Amino acid sequence: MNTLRSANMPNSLLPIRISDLGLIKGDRAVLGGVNLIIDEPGITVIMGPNGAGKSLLLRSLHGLITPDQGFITLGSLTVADSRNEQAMVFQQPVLLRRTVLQNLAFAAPKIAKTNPQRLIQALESVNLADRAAQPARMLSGGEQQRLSLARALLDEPALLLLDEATASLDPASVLMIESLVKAQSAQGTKVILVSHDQGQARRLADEVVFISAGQVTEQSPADRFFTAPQTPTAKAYLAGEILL
Amino acid sequence: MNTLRSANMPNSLLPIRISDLGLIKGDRAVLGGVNLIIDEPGITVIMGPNGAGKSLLLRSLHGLITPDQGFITLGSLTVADSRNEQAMVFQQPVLLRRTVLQNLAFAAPKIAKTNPQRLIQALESVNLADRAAQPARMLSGGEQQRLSLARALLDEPALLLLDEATASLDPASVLMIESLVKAQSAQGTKVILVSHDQGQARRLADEVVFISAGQVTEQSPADRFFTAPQTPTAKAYLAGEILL
Amino acid sequence: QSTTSTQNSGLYDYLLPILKKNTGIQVNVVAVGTGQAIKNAMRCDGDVLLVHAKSAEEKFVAGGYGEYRRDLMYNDFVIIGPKADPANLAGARDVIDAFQRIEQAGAKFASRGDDSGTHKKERSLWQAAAIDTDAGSGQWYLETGSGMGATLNTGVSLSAYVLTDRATWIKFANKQDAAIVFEGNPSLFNQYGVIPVNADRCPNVNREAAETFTQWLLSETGQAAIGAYQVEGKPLFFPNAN
Amino acid sequence: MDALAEAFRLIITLDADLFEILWLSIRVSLSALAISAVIGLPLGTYLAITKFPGRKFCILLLNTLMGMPPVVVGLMVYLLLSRSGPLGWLGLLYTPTAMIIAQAVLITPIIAALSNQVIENLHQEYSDTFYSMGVTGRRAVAAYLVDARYALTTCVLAGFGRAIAEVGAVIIVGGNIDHLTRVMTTAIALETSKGNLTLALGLGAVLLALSLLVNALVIGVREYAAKRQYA
Amino acid sequence: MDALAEAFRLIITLDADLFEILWLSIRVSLSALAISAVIGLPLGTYLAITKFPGRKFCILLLNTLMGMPPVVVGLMVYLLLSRSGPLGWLGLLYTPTAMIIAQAVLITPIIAALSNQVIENLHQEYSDTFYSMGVTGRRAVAAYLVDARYALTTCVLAGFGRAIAEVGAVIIVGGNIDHLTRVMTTAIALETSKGNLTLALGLGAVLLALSLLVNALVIGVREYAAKRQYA
Ligand SMILES: Nc1ncnc2c1ncn2[C@@H]1O[C@H](COP(=O)(O)OP(=O)(O)OP(=O)(O)O)[C@@H](O)[C@H]1O
Ligand SMILES: Nc1ncnc2c1ncn2[C@@H]1O[C@H](COP(=O)(O)OP(=O)(O)OP(=O)(O)O)[C@@H](O)[C@H]1O
Ligand SMILES: [Mg+2]
Ligand SMILES: [Mg+2]
Repeated sequence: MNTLRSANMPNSLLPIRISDLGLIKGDRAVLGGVNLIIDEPGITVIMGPNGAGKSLLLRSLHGLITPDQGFITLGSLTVADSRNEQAMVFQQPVLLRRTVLQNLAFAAPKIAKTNPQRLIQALESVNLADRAAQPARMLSGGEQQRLSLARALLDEPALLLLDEATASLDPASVLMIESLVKAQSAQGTKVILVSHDQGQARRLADEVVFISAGQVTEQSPADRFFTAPQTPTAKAYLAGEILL
Repeated sequence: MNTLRSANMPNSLLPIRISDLGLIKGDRAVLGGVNLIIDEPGITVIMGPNGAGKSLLLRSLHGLITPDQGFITLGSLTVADSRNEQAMVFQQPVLLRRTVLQNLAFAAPKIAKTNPQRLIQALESVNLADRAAQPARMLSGGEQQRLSLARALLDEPALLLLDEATASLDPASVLMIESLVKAQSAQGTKVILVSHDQGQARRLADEVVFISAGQVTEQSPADRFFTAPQTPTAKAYLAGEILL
Repeated sequence: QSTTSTQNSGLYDYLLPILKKNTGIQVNVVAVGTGQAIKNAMRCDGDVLLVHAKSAEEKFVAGGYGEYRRDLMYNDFVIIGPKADPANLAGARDVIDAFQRIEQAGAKFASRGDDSGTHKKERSLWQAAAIDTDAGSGQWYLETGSGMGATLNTGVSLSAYVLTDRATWIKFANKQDAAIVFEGNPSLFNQYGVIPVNADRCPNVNREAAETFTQWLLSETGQAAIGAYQVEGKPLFFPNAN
Repeated sequence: MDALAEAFRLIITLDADLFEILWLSIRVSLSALAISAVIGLPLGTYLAITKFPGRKFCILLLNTLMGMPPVVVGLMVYLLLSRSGPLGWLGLLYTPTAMIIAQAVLITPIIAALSNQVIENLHQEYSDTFYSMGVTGRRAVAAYLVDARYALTTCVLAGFGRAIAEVGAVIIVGGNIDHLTRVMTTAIALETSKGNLTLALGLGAVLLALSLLVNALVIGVREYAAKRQYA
Repeated sequence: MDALAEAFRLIITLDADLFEILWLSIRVSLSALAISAVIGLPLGTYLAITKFPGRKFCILLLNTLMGMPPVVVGLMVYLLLSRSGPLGWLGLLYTPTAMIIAQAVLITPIIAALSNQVIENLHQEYSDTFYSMGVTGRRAVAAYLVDARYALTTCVLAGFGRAIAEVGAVIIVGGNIDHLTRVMTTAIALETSKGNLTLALGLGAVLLALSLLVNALVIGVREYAAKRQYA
């Protein structure tokens, strides 16, 4: 998977089938039988109120959560088998207690050996090159998010999961990351991205999936979602009205 | 300080004087002699690129960092003396390994004893009432941010420091929090808020302080800042251009 | 306070119930090396001292630490070693000769090296044999600095010779291929003494009980009881109260 | 292995002596543990979260005292309690109480040093928030102890292990007096000196079984609590 | 206190015997520590980060073995190495090697159990990220050991403390033979049995001074490294 993939090369992890995915925490059904099929390449943006279940859905796709019911297949693979093809950026980045550069090197030991130059480039791409030797945990919030993104992009994954990866970035960094993500998707990587930033969603989304209270309530092409959301909840969400 | 303060009651922590505040990390001057006077009540929004020094500045104000040079006074008080009058919401919320409600109770033991009802109200104000009995660390990212905000507001502080407190909130929650903050400031609490969200800044800011590379480059009334930023960096920042 | 060898011999387990029956006294045994026993008693920890190192005991009494000293009983030492008996102690004329044979044969000898009565005895024998053991310390002369039992464990597993009191040896369970190779020599007798700790120096000493216990040990009944104690059909202690 | 055979025969036949000894072992060690926990946990926590000159040195000292030889502890307590010692009038020497004291002295530094490490880690996470909330002193210590309770059990179990296994101190201050201060470890030592190695081993096995029980209880409770909390 | 006086007289007069004993103590304990660390740290880490049936039981077992009586360990190693034992032909009994083995057996569970706890805490933070990066097995263990190195030193020091202070095991497999296998703790026990309590205490003080030195070195290095890293 270190070979650059290209858009015309079909993505081995598509279509992504999520059937009747259910997850109970305590006495709440935090995911209540989610059914979702993602077969188009490009960028899918997941939106929905806090606590809707977006992160849990992403984590299930990544195999971090074993659901209480239902199952997921990616192309012909199970979640487990597709693990090495996936990369994920978490809502709260976790960096090792090492320098910025070592954090990258650790994530991709092969690259670190074969051509360390790639690592420097990766740092430049999120302009952290001048921080290479600094302890990663001393980075600012935004810098940490950028670093964990660079880490995720290192060995072009077939599926890239981003959980509010630009939440605390400055406008410039946001655009920078977005262009990186676009480029990656142009190379055939399927991107699923959780965001509350409607501007960002408009800029990136090919397709929008709306989740509320552990249910997928809408899956539409981006333009349609923003012009004519199908459900009142989605409408209210976009309008910024309180959802209970 | 549990007595409700009102706008006409002068805020004891004003004016806030920051003179020649300097902080060296490793070989970098992450704060390079910051001079800033905040004497107006209301809401001051601090903006600036990632790594500019916003969080460090807030942390110095809160007394979490002892600067290598310069000093800070709030009204007639030092940082240390004003500590009990301050409250801060961190960029990455830290919650105790307890239930949501216990987290509030721990933050304000007096209130928890005298009228526990207040705690429930606080939860409702960030609509987490139905999560009261859940382990706080199991909350979703946005829910955690809301809880830590409720915690900070519990005993009306004279100075409220918010570090990207709405970064990963859904639009509705953002508006909800903003109205809470407005209300608090209307009661005479001085609010200093770090945000990358220009919409939010426009909605809340009475005054904007722009920081870049450890320096305060501009301090203007909100309207002027957004219509006519004084520095090219600020202009570029608002336009979302890469700053190096 | 008592010395370990008597404890290991099981004498107390046999004696104390009888004592309790006769006098109603409950005795607590603290078994440590003679050296430690005496020092502890000097610190008033203990009411009656029962050890076997005559000179030290007399110093103890002379120093006013003890009321008086009485001979109580004796048992005898034996030399144990590998059945093969490389130094041929079996053919030794007397103890001196035996010790010399050990040294000449370059055989190993495990010494307690802990200032215990047994150790003092052994030291005196080496002196009599005019052998300087310090030179060989760590090579053939092994000072284990431990109690009789531990020293036997060491000696046996190193197939070294050991000077031990018969009681401990008979009761000792980890004999492996070791056996008594020299015994019965009168200079191997081992006199036990009993000393009530001086109650004037140590107000908290339980005088009556101490006295009763001592007197009982020295009495007909006590002496008889001691003499009657046998292990595997052999008497271990020979009462000789005077 | 006939050692176990013998040992378990003693158990099955409910050998009264054995149970007396077992019970004393557990009683002494648990009492010592209780004392040490009450002192050591707050102490270790305090040292982890409070900055003052000489703090590092105190921690260094605690770590060093983890290497305090039981015999030495025994001697010190002995000299303290011996009839001619300062506390001689208490007449505690050669009593279970003396053994408890000695073991408490022995394991308090262990519990303090280990908990200090655990809390220090948690402190890296909590310190800013606690500072901001003005949580200090007793409240902070208490909060840390509560929130780190799972990790702390291991520290406490380490202390228990040291106590229940220790012989050097208890034999000096207890005297290994039959029916009074004889515990499993001193009994094992005695059997060893008698050359009854297999029986000694058997008793060792019994002792291990005992502490297995204790550990199982503690860890069981911990697991159960953790489960219930994060269902 | 004349005990210290005596002890330090021995040092100042460079008493050869004392130094021989001190040196053997440190040699044996550090060797044992090295072995135990090499085994215990990865073991504890592995158990913290790998899910498999019986894992909890292994951890329970480790915690229990922290309470392994030194005498029992001594006996087991003794039976193993004794002439008639399976490894008798090695002729290791009553050699420093035997003491190293016994101490290693004694402290490996301690280091494993304590490091297990430390790593488990770090694992809560790292697990998701490592899973996502496909970091498992040896690489994961190594990474955890590196990132937790500061906290782990305390576990290792606890092991060292147990080793350097321990007497029950070394006296059985070493025999406390003068000029051959006598270490500080066995020497202390000997002086005690001779009734030279003050000298025994003095030696104890010397031993403590020694481990203070070791602890100071280790902690010093740790602090220095930490400082340099987060300047
Ligand atoms: N381990 C857990 N135990 C109990 N409840 C949980 C657990 N994990 C998540 N939840 C609950 O499940 C719900 C969905 O969580 P999730 O993190 O997916 O929300 P989200 O959609 O990502 O919200 P946000 O936009 O704030 O990140 C939340 O209400 C949360 O409280
Ligand atoms: N403890 C530290 N050691 C070294 N460098 C540090 C430390 N803390 C912060 N820095 C550096 O100081 C700079 C400013 O940090 P700060 O967190 O204030 O940035 P910020 O303005 O809050 O950025 P963001 O918008 O991403 O939160 C960053 O470049 C960061 O790398
Ligand atoms: Mg989320
Ligand atoms: Mg910041």
